[in-house]
Amino acid sequence: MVDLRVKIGDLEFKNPVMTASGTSGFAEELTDFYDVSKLGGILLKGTTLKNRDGNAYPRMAETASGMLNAVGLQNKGVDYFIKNIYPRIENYETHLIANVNGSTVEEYIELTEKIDVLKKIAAVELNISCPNVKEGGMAFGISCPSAAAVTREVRKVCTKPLIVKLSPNVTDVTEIAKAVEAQGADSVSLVNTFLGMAIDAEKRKPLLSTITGGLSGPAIKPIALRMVWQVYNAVKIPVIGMGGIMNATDAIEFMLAGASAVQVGTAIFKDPFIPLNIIDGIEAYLNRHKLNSVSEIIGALVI
Amino acid sequence: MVDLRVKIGDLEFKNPVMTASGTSGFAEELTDFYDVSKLGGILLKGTTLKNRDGNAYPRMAETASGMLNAVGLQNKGVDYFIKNIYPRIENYETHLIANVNGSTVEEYIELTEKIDVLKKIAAVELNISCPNVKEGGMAFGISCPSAAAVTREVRKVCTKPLIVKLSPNVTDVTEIAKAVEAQGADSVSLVNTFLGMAIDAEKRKPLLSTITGGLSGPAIKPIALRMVWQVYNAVKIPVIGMGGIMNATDAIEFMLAGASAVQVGTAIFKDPFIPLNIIDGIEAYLNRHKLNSVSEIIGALVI
Amino acid sequence: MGKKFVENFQVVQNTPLNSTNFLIKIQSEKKLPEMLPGQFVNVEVKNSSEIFLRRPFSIFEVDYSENTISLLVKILGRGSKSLTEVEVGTSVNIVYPLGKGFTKPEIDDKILLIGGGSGVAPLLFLAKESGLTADNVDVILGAKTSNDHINVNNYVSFANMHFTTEDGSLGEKGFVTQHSLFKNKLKSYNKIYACGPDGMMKAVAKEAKAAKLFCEVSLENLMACGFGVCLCCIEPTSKGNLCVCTEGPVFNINDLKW
Amino acid sequence: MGKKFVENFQVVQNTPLNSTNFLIKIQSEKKLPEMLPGQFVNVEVKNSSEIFLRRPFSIFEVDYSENTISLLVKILGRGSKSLTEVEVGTSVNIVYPLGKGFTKPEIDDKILLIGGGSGVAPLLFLAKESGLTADNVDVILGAKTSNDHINVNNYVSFANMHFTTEDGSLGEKGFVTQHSLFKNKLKSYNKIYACGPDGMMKAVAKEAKAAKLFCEVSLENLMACGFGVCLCCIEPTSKGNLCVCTEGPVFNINDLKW
Ligand SMILES: Cc1cc2nc3c(=O)[nH]c(=O)nc-3n(C[C@H](O)[C@H](O)[C@H](O)COP(=O)(O)OP(=O)(O)OC[C@H]3O[C@@H](n4cnc5c(N)ncnc54)[C@H](O)[C@@H]3O)c2cc1C
Ligand SMILES: Cc1cc2nc3c(=O)[nH]c(=O)nc-3n(C[C@H](O)[C@H](O)[C@H](O)COP(=O)(O)OP(=O)(O)OC[C@H]3O[C@@H](n4cnc5c(N)ncnc54)[C@H](O)[C@@H]3O)c2cc1C
Ligand SMILES: Cc1cc2nc3c(=O)[nH]c(=O)nc-3n(C[C@H](O)[C@H](O)[C@H](O)COP(=O)(O)O)c2cc1C
Ligand SMILES: Cc1cc2nc3c(=O)[nH]c(=O)nc-3n(C[C@H](O)[C@H](O)[C@H](O)COP(=O)(O)O)c2cc1C
Ligand code: FES
Ligand code: FES
Repeated sequence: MVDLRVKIGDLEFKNPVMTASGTSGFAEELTDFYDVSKLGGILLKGTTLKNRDGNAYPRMAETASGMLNAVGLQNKGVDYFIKNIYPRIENYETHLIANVNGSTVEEYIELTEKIDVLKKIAAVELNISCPNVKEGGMAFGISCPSAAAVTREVRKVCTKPLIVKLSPNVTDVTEIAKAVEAQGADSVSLVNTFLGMAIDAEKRKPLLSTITGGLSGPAIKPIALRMVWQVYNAVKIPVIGMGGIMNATDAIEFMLAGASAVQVGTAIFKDPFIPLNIIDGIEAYLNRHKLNSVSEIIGALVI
Repeated sequence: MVDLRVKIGDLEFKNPVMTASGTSGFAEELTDFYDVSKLGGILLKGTTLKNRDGNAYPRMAETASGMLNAVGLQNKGVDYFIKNIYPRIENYETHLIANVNGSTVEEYIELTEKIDVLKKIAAVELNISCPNVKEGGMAFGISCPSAAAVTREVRKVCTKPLIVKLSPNVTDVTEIAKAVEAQGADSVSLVNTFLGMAIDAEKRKPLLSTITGGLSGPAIKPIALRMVWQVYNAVKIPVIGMGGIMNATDAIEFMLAGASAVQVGTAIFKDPFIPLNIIDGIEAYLNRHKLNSVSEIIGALVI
Repeated sequence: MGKKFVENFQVVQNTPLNSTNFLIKIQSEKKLPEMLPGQFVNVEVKNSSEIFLRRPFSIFEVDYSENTISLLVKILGRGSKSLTEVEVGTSVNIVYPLGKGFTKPEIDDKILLIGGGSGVAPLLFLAKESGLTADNVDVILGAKTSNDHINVNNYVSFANMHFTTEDGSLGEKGFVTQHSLFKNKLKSYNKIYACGPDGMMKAVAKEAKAAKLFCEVSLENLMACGFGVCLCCIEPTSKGNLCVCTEGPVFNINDLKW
Repeated sequence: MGKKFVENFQVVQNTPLNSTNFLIKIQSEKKLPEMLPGQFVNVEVKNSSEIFLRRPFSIFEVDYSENTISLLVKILGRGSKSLTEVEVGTSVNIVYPLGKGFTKPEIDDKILLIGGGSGVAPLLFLAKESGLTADNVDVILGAKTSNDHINVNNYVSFANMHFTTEDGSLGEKGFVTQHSLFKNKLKSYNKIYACGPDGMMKAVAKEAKAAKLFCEVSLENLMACGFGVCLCCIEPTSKGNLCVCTEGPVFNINDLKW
């Protein structure tokens, strides 16, 4: 029996495979398929202080080995979440992690305060990298001062492990990672989606209502992997890797590059069982390589 | 008969389809397949002042809908080019454009001076975005002051149209585009490759000798398209678009987004006839849409 | 939500019905769960380097004794094209059953089903499963020409079949909303069900609304996941933006912002 | 460089030779250009969402009267696997002919061909085309077990066939460089040709170099384009980094930095 447990700060995960925010709803939907207690963790859909309708339809365009989305953080707001959704999911036996979003630092703070008191929320993922909102979102995540500022303020009110989710739409992701580390982030997760665009050549119109959207899926994996490796070598806090992970080999590559855990996003749309298959695949890999613990492959890339 | 001619500065191209630098050698290789005079232009392989062996093998890794390369500007140096290659290709009836590279501003200047006197070189593409060299290359292209500085100095010695090739590995590509426009660039071409990485999970080693390399191919198209659209809206000089163009529809999308011309790169590895098929496909599109000139679709995206 | 599955089915039939429509029948090794007219499956398109996501198709027929599901696939783009090329004996992976079905008609209802394009599939399924006598079920199917209509002989015992074509080559000439039944007898029905191109459904909805009739439409919004996690397939409704894949694809027109 | 083509061929044969090797014969509608042993084709792998680039394969046999090219495809990864699943009657797109062939032996040469793995293909082609009497051509083929060897009965009239297996189940036990011919009679040959795994070729090259024999090897470096434009397939040589796809794949060992 190999040991699949990993730690992010003081928080122990039964295995390193989580589902990414915005790709697994509020966890309930996955229970139509399987018992979610097998997952290392579930990142809940991005939540905001107030109800958000999100962007207009169409919000999605398929691309080569990937997709663009422009959902724009549609959610009913944190109060609805606390009252209606949280009670239904709080007993799932896996780490539920909230994904918090704001247009101002104050919103981030107020939202985090409301989430922080929820006993069964294991950690907070601070999303400063959503490319699909007009205000806030990615704007915070693409400059060091603003990334540092929001992290510092949220850190003050957040007693749970604080994971800061980084944007890949930057010249040097390590600068941002170091900035949020310095403000007390317990971990960084990356990458969020890449700002992209798709056009209907016949109609001469953008395929997304918002013109641009966020690119995810296998297409972005090589860039995401490079960023995880760079960040792993730049910070001391644990890194959570994601971006195009479709199978156990992909997940292992991210862990070799330095990720202590991974998140699976777009792959879920293709097959919601992929996160479970990845857990099995990692176990098989460890057995094949005669390793006792998954922690042995974290950052184990031979240069 | 539709009019396929486009202009970059004062230079007129018979059609808007060129082959990208580093993906069509020094043009001779393509003549094994067809008459290159059908092409709008050919961007020659990146050239440096002195001979460069490039990086060690392996230099290539296939990725989802794309590939990573780490060639590292292998070439025999500009003097060899002028003496041995140029005489063989100077009579090709298409625009030959040199792709100039340096590790210092001085190198860029000296190289451009040597190229500038070659009668049959139609324009100079200043490559400040190569991710595969230790010194210079992308380092120039990811900060405004250095991009501006090298453009300013090269502009002084370059009497031909000067195209500056931009790196996509930046937070805001429009800032760089505006900086080089201000220094007298006649055009910007984008995108060069994205810095990426691939790992052999079984061997736990990077797949490229250089660890990281440049990602190209359809995987990057949505991001490249977005950047072309952003730059088109930010500068007045013509934009040359590229990144994952595989067919006429892709090329038309780039032109709708604002590109005055396109370059086809990695697609050539799949099929060297693709640039020609694209020219035919653009012509068919214009006929279908009852347009007389390809210039009518440049920036014609309906928002 | 109900239990959902991701499963490999075997292709047991792939028959062209006309130049663009194919009947694809797939078989499971397991006992099938109950499926309702209006529900759909999300099909993986293998063997194509261009397709990344699954493609949704309505359930057209279910044979619980044979454990088969039939789909009516119309070639629209690359994915549907590729799907119509699957060979008998190969496997196809689907996520199912997805979405909510049509409201089941009452025993004494008089219903009108209006379909066009790929919207035919869920409606014929509904006709078959409605449990009404044929006299109480009218179907109007619209298409460009007679060649674009599929053979519906198997359905004449469940419903009265009517046709429109734009060129008049089969049935009445014009759009479905120009059919004499629709124009003259609309109020004799108490439930209208429509599925097809957006424009057609909106035209139907307009008349049904004016006549204050119960009317459900089945939407075909672009989908990424098909089971409610991505929020890409939304439709603005009186209850806010709802996911077509879980809160639909069937909607009462009164809830839509049409 | 010579004229090159991008062309659709039709698959006329796809036969498993053993568990991992397939003989794939493809036919052109046009007259084939001349092709030499050691040259290769770059094959498009369709129907696989995971494969982006072409895959290079040596020319194994050419029938100019039938306009067919045969390839010997060993399943190594996803692309070669997918290729071995092509069906007769479907089309395969190739770029060809690529690279430079082996130096043609002189009429009085005594040659030794040493192959392992997928390296068998160009060598058997060379044996057939060498124009020498069978007595002047020795072939040593190496594999893990007898099951990994392919049937070479068609070649006995062109060459003397010898085998090694790691388990001794066919021919001599051990690696090709441990074969008695190689160990004891190496100097009786004046030209050595080798193709196979890197380690094998390096071992052959070492002995050939020590014996000061003419020796050519055919490299299988990773390729993106296959016709000299990408500079991905380079091999360090005494003339600098050379493209294996255009300056090779055949190299004289004296030019390599082995
Ligand atoms: C719930 C549901 C049930 C459906 N049932 C059926 C059915 O029973 N039979 C059937 O033939 N089709 C049905 N469809 C439509 C089917 O899913 C699309 O035709 C298919 O996804 C198109 O894929 P493609 O790869 O062929 O087209 P693409 O190449 O992806 O696209 C071709 C063109 O069609 C447009 N397009 C693609 N998908 C859709 C869509 N879902 N709605 C509107 N425009 C689209 C694209 O924007 C593009 O312009 C259903 C769709 C939904 C959502
Ligand atoms: C000039 C030339 C001639 C060749 N002739 C033949 C032939 O006649 N018959 C034959 O079976 N094969 C031949 N090969 C090898 C063949 O091209 C590879 O086996 C094939 O490309 C592997 O593709 P894949 O998708 O199956 O493997 P992948 O899934 O891409 O890779 C599987 C593993 O194999 C490695 N690999 C992939 N390609 C190569 C390569 N070219 N060299 C070394 N390692 C590689 C990968 O790094 C990976 O570890 C030749 C190669 C070259 C360059
Ligand atoms: C439809 C969709 C919605 C998303 N919503 C969110 C979100 O609400 N919050 C967030 O932090 N990331 C969101 N993401 C980003 C993913 O969590 C993930 O960072 C990204 O998709 C890259 O991983 P992948 O390639 O595995 O999908 C979303 C992604 C998609 C595709
Ligand atoms: C193998 C390879 C070599 C390249 N060499 C150069 C180069 O020498 N100079 C340069 O400016 N760009 C070079 N590029 C970048 C391409 O010109 C182009 O910007 C990039 O590949 C994106 O376009 P594509 O997706 O169509 O390939 C190279 C790309 C590849 C794949
Ligand atoms: S398609 Fe993902 S929520 Fe409906
Ligand atoms: S494979 Fe491109 S140069 Fe050899």
